Amino acid sequence: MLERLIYFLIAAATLLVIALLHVAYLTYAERKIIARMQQRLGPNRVGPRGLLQPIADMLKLLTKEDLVPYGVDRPIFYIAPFISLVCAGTGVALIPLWEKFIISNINVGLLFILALSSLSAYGVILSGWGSNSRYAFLGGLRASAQVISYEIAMSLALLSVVLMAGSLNLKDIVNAQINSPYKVYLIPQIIAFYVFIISAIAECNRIPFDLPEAETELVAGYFVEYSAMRFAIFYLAEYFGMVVMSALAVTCFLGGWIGPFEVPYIPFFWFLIKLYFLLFVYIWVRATLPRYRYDQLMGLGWKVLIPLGIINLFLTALLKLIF
Amino acid sequence: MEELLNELKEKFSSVIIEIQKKDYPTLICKRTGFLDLMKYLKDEKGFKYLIDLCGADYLEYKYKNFEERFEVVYHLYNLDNKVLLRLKVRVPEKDCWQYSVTPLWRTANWFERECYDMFGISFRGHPNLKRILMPDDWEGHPLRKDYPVYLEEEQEWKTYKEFKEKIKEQS
Amino acid sequence: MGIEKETIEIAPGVRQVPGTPVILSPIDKIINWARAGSMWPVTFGLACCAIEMMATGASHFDLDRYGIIFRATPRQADVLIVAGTVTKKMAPIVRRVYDQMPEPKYVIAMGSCACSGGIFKTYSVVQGVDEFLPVDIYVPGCPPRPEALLFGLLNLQQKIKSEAKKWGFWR
Amino acid sequence: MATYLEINKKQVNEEKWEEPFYINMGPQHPSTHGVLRLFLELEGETIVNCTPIIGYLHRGVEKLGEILNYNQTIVLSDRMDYIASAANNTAFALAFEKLMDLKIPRRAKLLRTIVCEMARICNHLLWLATHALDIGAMTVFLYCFRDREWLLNIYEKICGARLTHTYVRVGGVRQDFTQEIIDELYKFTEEFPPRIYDYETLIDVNRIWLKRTKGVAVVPAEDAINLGLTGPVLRGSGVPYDVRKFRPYDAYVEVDFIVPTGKNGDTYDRYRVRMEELRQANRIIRQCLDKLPETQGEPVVAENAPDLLIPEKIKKPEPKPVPKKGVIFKGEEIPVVPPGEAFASIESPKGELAVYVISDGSNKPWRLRIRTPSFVHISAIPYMSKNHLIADLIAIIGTLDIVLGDSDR
Repeated sequence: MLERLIYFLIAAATLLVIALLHVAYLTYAERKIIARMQQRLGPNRVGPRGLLQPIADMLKLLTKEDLVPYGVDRPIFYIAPFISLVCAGTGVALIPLWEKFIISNINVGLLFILALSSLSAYGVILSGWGSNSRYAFLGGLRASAQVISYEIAMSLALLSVVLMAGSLNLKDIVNAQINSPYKVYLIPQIIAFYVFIISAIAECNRIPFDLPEAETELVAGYFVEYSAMRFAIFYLAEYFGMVVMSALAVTCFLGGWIGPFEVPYIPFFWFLIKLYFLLFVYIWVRATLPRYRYDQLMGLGWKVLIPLGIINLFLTALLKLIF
Repeated sequence: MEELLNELKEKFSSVIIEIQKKDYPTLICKRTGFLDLMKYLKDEKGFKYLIDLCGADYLEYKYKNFEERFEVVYHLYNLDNKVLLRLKVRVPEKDCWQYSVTPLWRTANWFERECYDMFGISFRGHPNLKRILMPDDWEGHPLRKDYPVYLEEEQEWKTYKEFKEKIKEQS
Repeated sequence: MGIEKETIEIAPGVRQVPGTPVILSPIDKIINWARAGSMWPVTFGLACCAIEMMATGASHFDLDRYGIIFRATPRQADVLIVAGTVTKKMAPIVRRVYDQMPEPKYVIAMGSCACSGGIFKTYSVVQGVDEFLPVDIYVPGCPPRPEALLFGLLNLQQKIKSEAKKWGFWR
Repeated sequence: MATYLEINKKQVNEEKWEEPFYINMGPQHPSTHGVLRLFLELEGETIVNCTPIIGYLHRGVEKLGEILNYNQTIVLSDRMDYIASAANNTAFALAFEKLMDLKIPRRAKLLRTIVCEMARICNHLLWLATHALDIGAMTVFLYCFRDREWLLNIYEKICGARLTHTYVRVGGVRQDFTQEIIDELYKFTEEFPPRIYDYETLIDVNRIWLKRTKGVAVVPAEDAINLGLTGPVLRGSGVPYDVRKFRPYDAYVEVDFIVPTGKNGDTYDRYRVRMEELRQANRIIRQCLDKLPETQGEPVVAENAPDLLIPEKIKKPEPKPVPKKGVIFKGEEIPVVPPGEAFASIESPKGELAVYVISDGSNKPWRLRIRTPSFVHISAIPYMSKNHLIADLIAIIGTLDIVLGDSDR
């Protein structure tokens, strides 16, 4: 019993550190890649090639004054960033990085991740409510509407995968993919993948769906009043969300840890490669696209993505019946 | 051009005091009946575009040949036959007002507010005659000739004075 | 002290244990390094200098190299670049933005107008933002070239690196 | 049920539970292009009422112009519309020249035209950059700044300053172009059109961009004229009013260019008009450059241009005391500048920039009035933003291309 506990603690700590490093260096990668796309250099003065940039940012934000503006709803204001971070971060524990490495292999893994991602929206909404700022309030409102509508599309997309695999367990889903004739569910579920990726971008509040924080409209949206550490936590939560969503996409559509050939000693090589590619797509999209308007965003969600998801679900069910 | 001026002179002989020909034809008008002239110019003669509306202060101007202190200058433009017309209305200091042309040209709204802000000429019939460039509690009208260019310590705007004192206390 | 004998100084105040990657340094140094390495100015353009500020952030000069990115809200910013003329109407707002920033905060007065009022010695212009803000770096010029602003920011980095005991979670 | 709801709503209204949502945008806001403040009354995200509040950058240029002499006043004009200062310089210089009745050499006219069109390109590039950034496309911003940097470098070679170049003077320009500048400009005009195409491919085929701009803030032609909108905003509504064609100044009579107009008067049309203007400006520069060798060796300043900078050196015209009827001629003072008034307007990149100057004979203007396009354009925001969303308001501010230094003076 104790051994098991220690094993879990060590594994969880390792995963947490690795995930945090990933998240921190994701910000660095984002700045660097976007800079390259925009004919700039990106951070290169703090540490060799700017590699210490995220650490400097974090350290600075941790040692800054923690401002609490006048008139905020204190308990909500304090707790909101942590809700976001915890909900976004917990998802990592459920992702099967490798056949034999998964912190918590539960039978309703997919459902749990979906639940967490909707819960993390509460952090956003509460921060918008508690900040006593109208920009933050508008941001929170937008976030709630956005999360509700895109959650449905995402669930529908994942439901087709569940239908194919016949399980909600993420490990089982990967195994089902390996055993299926297609090897990855990307091929039969291309529509679902498309719907999922778009909804995932919307769930993470990234451009072109970054309405809750729209910098040029709402200044900084829901975290407009947050400073120092609490802002850093929101920042982390956003990038954590990106990592978890990409990992989920890798698990459900791209076949998890399998690859064309096995790389010795690095069992999660293929998983990471796929993950990095999807993260790169996030950054790529950010550098390319303008932002949607609020009503157009809702229109896209309800008029395009949800019908597509439903049609795909029926098609999948039909295929399942025939074969 | 000549025809237009002659026609105007005939039709509005009670309004137009003088017609000058400088770089552009200039009509010097009286306040009474001025709105009718403007309405006629806009609706009948096609002067649909008000380029500019501004005030001018002639306090102690060397070449002045009239009594009034202020002048409100309008520049009208006809987009169809490319005619630019300048109208001037003289406003005395004691009775410092002029009719608003905002109902005719919406662009005049802010021009008139600015004119009020800078010269203190009030416009009758303006929907929202408030200061525009200067703060609401500013004293005086900056573009008048008797207003200093730089405010010394004692002439300072009092809100700013209070603000500075507050900052001094804090630090 | 024993530390001084057994270690070598690789940078002022930073010591290394020979033969190992172990570096000893006061925590002040590390925090100052982090602060100097990620100065986030608030997006606050006032006048002409704002254009040059934008140009400094754009491809050619690229402030991102130094870890400087513009934040839209003062709550998340460290540096206030007062880029342009500050009028008396604007002064309380500039101060408010400054007050909203969390400590430690720094001010750069960019351009002649922000430094001293520049050519605008008129009734409505504040003659230098130091009337109501504690300015750390003055960058003169009308407007200063992007290189000048970069130089100012680098000087500010030097200033931050020389600070001591300006941190703590309980402040 | 319905009645119950109605009654309930009424009660709520009486108790002021359902109050409108007010939001204060600016003066510190990333997309108000300076220190514009907008006071919004919202219903959900829809704008019911929008009140622009300006004056946060009022520096008293008009007042300051009254204590500086004519040449010094041009320096002030740089700081008004700081994105396209050459155009401002030209407007001031034109008004003063009209007042003093100066004849400008042809070479100076050509040089002015080149500088003005360069200013137009600079301005439109900055406009495209910020407009795209406001709508959310951040890469366009940096691409535009890259090209703008090139132009600014050329400006630097011409007059030594990047933004505030007092290159255009009363009676001509400061100095002649060197061959190096002409070569560089040729190179620029050669390489610029493909780059415009690059920008268009970045955003023009983007469906989100089209959705965000088409049908947003439609201004019919009639209303646009009544609101006093000028420049690309007016032309986007289909009115081909361009001062360069209607009241030509400088060398615009000689060059061949098209005035692009839109159809629907929405944000997209204005964007298209500006993109086309970039091409036309490039064309005009090219044509003027081709004409430059014809005027090689000509002076670039008018012969009788008064040197007003140093009072002792004032070139006094022949004393011809011919007092006009009714004009009181005081003492022996000889007017440096003929007393009177002059009005000149140019097509600045943002719209019509008009300068109205009254002289009292001294070397300083008696009254200097500047009609700036941004001032008028801001006054149109309440009209344009009615019943639009907040996100559209950002697009509207962007599409009007306002500069607060220009509007507040």
